[in-house]
Amino acid sequence: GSSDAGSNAATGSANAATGSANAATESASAGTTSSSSSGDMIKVGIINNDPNESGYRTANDKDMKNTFTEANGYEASFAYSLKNDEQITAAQKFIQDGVDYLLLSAADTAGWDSVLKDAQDAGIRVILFDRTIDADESLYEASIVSDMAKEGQTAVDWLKSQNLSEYNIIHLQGVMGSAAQQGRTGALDDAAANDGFNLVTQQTAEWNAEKAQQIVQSVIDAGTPFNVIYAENDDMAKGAVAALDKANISHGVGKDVIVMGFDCNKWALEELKAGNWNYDGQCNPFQASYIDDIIKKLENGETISEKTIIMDEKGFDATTITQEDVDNYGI
Amino acid sequence: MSNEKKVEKGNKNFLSGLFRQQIFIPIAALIILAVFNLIADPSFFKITLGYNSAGDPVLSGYLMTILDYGSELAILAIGMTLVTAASGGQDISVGAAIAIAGSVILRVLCGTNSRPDTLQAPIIVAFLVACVVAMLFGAFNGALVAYFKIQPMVATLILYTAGRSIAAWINNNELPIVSDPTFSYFGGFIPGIPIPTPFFIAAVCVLVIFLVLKFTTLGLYTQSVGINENSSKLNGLNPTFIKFLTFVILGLCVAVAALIKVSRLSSINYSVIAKDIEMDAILAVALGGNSLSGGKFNMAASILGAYVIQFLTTTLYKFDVQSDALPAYKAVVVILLVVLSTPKVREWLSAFGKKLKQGKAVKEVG
Amino acid sequence: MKNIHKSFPGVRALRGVDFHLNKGEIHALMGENGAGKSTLIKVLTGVYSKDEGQIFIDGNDKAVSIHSPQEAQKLGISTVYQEITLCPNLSVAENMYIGRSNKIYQNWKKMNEDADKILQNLDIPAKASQQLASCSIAVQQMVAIARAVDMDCKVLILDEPTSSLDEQEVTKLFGLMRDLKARGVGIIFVTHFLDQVYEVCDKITVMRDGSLVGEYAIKDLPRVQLVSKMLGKELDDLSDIKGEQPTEQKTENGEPLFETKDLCSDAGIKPFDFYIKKGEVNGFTGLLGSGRSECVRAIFGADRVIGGTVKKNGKQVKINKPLDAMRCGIGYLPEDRKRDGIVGDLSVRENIILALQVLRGFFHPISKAEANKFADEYIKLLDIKTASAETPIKSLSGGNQQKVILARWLLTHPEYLILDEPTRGIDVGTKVDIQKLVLKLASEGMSVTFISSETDEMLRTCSRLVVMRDRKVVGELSGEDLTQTKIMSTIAGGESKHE
Amino acid sequence: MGKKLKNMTDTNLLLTITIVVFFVMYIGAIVFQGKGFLKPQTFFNILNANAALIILSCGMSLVMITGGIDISVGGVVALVSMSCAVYLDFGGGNVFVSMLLAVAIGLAFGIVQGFLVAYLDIQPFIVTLAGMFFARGMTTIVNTKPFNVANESFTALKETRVIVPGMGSVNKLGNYVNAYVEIGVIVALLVVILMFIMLRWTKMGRSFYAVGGNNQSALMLGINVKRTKFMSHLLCGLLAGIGGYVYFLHVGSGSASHASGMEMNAIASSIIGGTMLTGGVGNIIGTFFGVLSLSTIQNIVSSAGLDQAWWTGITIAAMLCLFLVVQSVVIARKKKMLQNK
Ligand SMILES: Nc1ncnc2c1ncn2[C@@H]1O[C@H](COP(=O)(O)OP(=O)(O)OP(=O)(O)O)[C@@H](O)[C@H]1O
Ligand SMILES: Nc1ncnc2c1ncn2[C@@H]1O[C@H](COP(=O)(O)OP(=O)(O)OP(=O)(O)O)[C@@H](O)[C@H]1O
Ligand SMILES: [Mg+2]
Ligand SMILES: [Mg+2]
Repeated sequence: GSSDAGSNAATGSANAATGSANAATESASAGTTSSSSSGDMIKVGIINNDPNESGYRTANDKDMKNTFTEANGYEASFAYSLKNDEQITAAQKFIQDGVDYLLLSAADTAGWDSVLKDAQDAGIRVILFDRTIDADESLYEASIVSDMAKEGQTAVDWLKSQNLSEYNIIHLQGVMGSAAQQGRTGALDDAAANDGFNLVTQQTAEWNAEKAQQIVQSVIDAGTPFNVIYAENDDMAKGAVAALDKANISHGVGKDVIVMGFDCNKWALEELKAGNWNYDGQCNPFQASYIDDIIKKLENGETISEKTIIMDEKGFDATTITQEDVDNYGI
Repeated sequence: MSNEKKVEKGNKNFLSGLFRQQIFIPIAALIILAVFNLIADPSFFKITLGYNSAGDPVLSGYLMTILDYGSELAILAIGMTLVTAASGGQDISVGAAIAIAGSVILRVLCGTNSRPDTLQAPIIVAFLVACVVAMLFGAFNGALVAYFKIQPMVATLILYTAGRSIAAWINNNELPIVSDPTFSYFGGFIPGIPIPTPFFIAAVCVLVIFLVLKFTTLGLYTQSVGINENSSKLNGLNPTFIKFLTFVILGLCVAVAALIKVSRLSSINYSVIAKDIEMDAILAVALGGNSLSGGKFNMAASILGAYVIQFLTTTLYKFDVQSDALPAYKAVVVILLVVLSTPKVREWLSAFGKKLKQGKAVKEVG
Repeated sequence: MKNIHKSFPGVRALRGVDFHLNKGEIHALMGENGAGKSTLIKVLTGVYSKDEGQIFIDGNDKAVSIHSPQEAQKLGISTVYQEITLCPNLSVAENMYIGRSNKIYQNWKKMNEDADKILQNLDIPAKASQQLASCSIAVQQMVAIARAVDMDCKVLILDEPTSSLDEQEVTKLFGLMRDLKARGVGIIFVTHFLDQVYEVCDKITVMRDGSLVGEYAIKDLPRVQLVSKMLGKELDDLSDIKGEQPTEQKTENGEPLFETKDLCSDAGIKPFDFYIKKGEVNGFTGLLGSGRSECVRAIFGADRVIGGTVKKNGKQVKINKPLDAMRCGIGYLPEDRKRDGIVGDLSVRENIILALQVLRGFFHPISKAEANKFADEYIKLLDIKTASAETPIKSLSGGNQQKVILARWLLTHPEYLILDEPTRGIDVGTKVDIQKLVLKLASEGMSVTFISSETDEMLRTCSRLVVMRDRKVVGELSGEDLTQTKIMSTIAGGESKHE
Repeated sequence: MGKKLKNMTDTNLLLTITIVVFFVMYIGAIVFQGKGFLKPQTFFNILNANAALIILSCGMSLVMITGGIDISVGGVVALVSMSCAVYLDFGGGNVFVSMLLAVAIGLAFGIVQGFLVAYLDIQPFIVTLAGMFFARGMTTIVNTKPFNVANESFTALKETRVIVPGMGSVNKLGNYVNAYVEIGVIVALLVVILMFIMLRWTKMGRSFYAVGGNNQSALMLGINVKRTKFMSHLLCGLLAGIGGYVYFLHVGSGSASHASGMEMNAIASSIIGGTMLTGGVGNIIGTFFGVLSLSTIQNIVSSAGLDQAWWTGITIAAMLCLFLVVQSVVIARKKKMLQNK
């Protein structure tokens, strides 16, 4: 995966829209004893994806590291893997190690039930960040995620607002099945069905710039006309642009091809500002402070009012972006 | 008696000779793929001359794409062939090693700033440093294989596991980006030259290796060591060192491939750069008809094998095969090609060729 | 077997060969190297499929078809192939029993017990549970024989089983063969030792160049005729060589060319002293496993040298690895040709130039033209039977492979050539040729160390013999002392002339 | 000691090394890291998480003993779990039939690959590499999205836990929690035992060793080399199918990214367990400990509290390296001893 700051598209967004209907009345899973173990340090086990997969992930990991420090009263252990089964194994290990909280950004939405049940049995509280999972809500305390469907919708709405005479779109998808891919693809698929957008090609480049470059190259070689590149993350947009540059196809503000990406990497926003790209959708990786809040509340025996917290996110247009935006929102 | 001899000479006619030649396999594969494309859509072979964003002439078309994107694989196939020949095993760490070498290049170019306005060092310096580093890692693999006698696939599993982490470590997990346009020449075009640079780089590598094979005894030594280590030793060779050497050479190939890879996008993504390229490189060697258990090799066939793989990939992309389902189609084609090249089938083909020739000969006589 | 044909790419190995074997007879199959003996046997046992011809068994009219060694075994044909064909990673007992029974389960205890019994009966110094790889070649050969003999067979085929055995073991083997013969088993016996043929065989079939020359009863075919039938020409009698032995006069003069002092390698030999003069032919003798090979390997630097010095022309030289030795002008033909000699997949040409190439160095490859010239020259000189110089060496017959290796070393023009069992698996004609060659080389000033398990061969060629026992040099014989009995008594420890 | 070393077969020597290193490592982890390693459940979790890998590695060892390799097993696992998931969810299927489906898929791969390797004499690496590509590609063709299986009888089976008496521990809530293993572990242990017996006491098993040691010789010893190779691939495929189902049972979902790189883990485990890629040497018990060793390394690293992600990869690799070097040094020493008598 990559920039797929994934949340489960379907349920996540529904909850989000209504501002989290489940005013979760201190779910049973919160455990009976809220007294933290031994008082001084709170032990957290953090399971994340490998930070070198993308700029998004690097920022996310840094944020976690900066928050869960000893100075803040935490004793944190980290485990990284892009593979779901390795993550599950790590979770089992943390459970045996007896951490107080398990913070989890799952590689895959599926397959987590039994581990989380084990955690619950062992009195360990679970907080999901970045990606939701396909498991019963009672199994975790909270989930702090992005709303991918909304991100996609914002982007597609922006695209509609460009009022092009025709829409011939190269659609570069992320790893199939990831929450980010599902959310961002969903919005575009709808538009293709309802607004007559033409998808010249719809291919997964698996968050991988090299693959994106080859896919776009292939479309160029075939001579099929297109005027939009909708890439589900910045890396793939970059790969696409590299192919365009090679073939002398102009792109950016007022040029032949509109380039769209997601994640708001700093370098991507700079491209935006330079007018080489047209749109970048934000995907906010800074969840640590929210988690910190929740843990503090739980430690004080308070209840969590919203089980699902949706991150605040925007979309940027090349024509309106400012240097400030680049500095503030670039990751 | 003399009659018999004549018949035997007749057997060695050009056609059946070709069928028996190792290089027949990749050539046949190329021809089959080409014919398939020709029938399916002749525009596959169209090459057009255009101008790129900087206004320089550029050739484009599927064939150029194949030459362009097949380059890294061809370069790796060179080193992989030697490693296979001498050690009878394969290096599965080349993808990870490319990540390391690429990371080093960017580290040297960018220094500690991940988005420098100017390059911190000349590109050639960065490249040379990467060569040294990649060769060191090659040497590490080589040492495990040659001196500790660990089987190559397992020995390189170590770097395969660690490589991408090391790459991330080198740049402290930053994702540096080079904005200097000259850096993108290596993976793109040099202004004024309409043929993609990677192809030139690959061509230079191929030329170099052929010169090396011609003017040194590398070929004989690696094959000899790969076939019979004991006997090579008694003939004054140092099998350990030769195995070691092939891994170092592969390291050099890795550095070159890494330069092209990072130059294509002027940046790096540690976890996906050159992903699974090791499998394709090994496949290239095998499609070239080389035995993966070492010994005799045919360099030209391996290099052609690399382009066969790229040809196949490009063809599949052209037909809009979903890229995550692409491996399934690739598998089917590869198996067909390999089955076609088994001795049994080739024997049959060669018999066919003989008949053809004899038929001709009879006609001529008549 | 009737009218058997078999071709390999570029070679017609068998052309219409007929062969008859009766119950209870020992039938020798003779022919020079590359005559097609092994191929005939492999066709009979289903290793190769035949191009043409039929095989009949038990006097049945119906031809049987044999497609694999397994089927051959089922028909009661058990075989010991020329190169040892056992699995080194299995235990001795397993090697004896695997592939024979149809039972699904393997009863280890019983198998080991049975195997131990057989090993004991045959006096083979190995344990049933031992890994085969840890046995010496001779023992491995005996195990292969034990396996074949133990099978309840109608036909037993032995393809040069004696080439790596010493006399005692050969005697044991002959005893066995006679027993089996008495039980009505038909035995095909391939060997290059004429003595052995005349000792045990009833009939001889001679082959030449892939075709049948004829089948003869043993008494109708005296030795000299046999040889001429094999070679297709009259051979100057063996005794000729002895007559023209020119070595004596040369060895008298001069300093030693090479000289070792307290040389000792990590292969386990005791430190030894040794010298050789220019133009001298000497040899190491001793029983199997007495360390002859280890001695010469130490001189050549093939094993790690852990002590002692080597002097060339009185000046000390350092020999740590074979290349050092080669640079000093030493050549070494190893005893285990399959393991240490040939580079199987490479062509005959490449095998011939290999050592010279290494000497010339990494940056001076021998051009193709030059290599071809060398190859052709030596193929002619040594009369190597090969389809072409391009043929991979592994498809040559054993004896011809040996010649290629010899060519390899002759090409480097060594001052000192070490030949460890150069005549193993070589036909009589070639053996004589090689012995002559050795003497010729010596007369041209080359020093040669000649090791052979056949004492008379050594006596014929060497002017001085170093005797070894238990990995120690125990004596040295020359001149008048060079007789069978003297050698035997020295080996036995009668009179040690150790300096 | 020295004499013992010399008399051991390579197979037994490597086995001993693996077992010794495993225990040293595990006890070291208990002593120096404490924490979870003190609880038996940690060990059972290693088993639970690796039941599938154990089964796959057994199959891998079989092929490796005959001198081959099979890198399709990871792909087969993904394909099996995806197919079974789709069948159970959309087909409204029956758990028993899903098991048959898994076995059938595994067998199909085994048979086709075995045929190509044994009877057409194509290099196993290529055949099974294509097999891997095919399985991975097919998985996404079957279904691209990962999803949990909701089928009730399947979930019931998945949740079934076999309690290990007397090994439980008290958790932080003060409750006694029983130690348990999943059903997959039982299957895995059965497979280990069966394969061990097969290799050691059956004709077929011994033929595997013979063919791996020297297939030319094996042929002349009257072994049907082709059939033996075919059987090894067939069994490996079958075990990949079973392993795939056990994996599926463990995670309860289908996904194209399942078991990615698992073939490498299987190969690594086999080798750590003393199986040689060159064939003829290997042991299933060793493979079993190989899997345990590999995952213990991973466990130690994951709870060592490394602060940077890259250390994970680097540390695992370093430990792997150490392991292999120890193995190689001991083998070299043995060879030396053999030479010196
Ligand atoms: N596999 C093979 N491929 C090609 N040629 C072969 C093969 N095996 C044998 N030959 C050729 O067939 C001929 C007969 O060889 P064969 O091994 O039967 O001889 P032989 O009589 O056993 O000789 P020797 O006494 O040296 O063992 C030789 O010329 C050899 O080169
Ligand atoms: N006592 C022994 N125990 C185990 N192995 C032995 C013993 N003696 C010798 N060997 C092994 O047997 C092999 C034969 O030894 P070596 O080559 O020195 O004998 P040789 O005198 O040259 O006899 P030949 O050349 O006829 O085999 C060697 O590999 C050696 O390691
Ligand atoms: Mg023979
Ligand atoms: Mg010897």
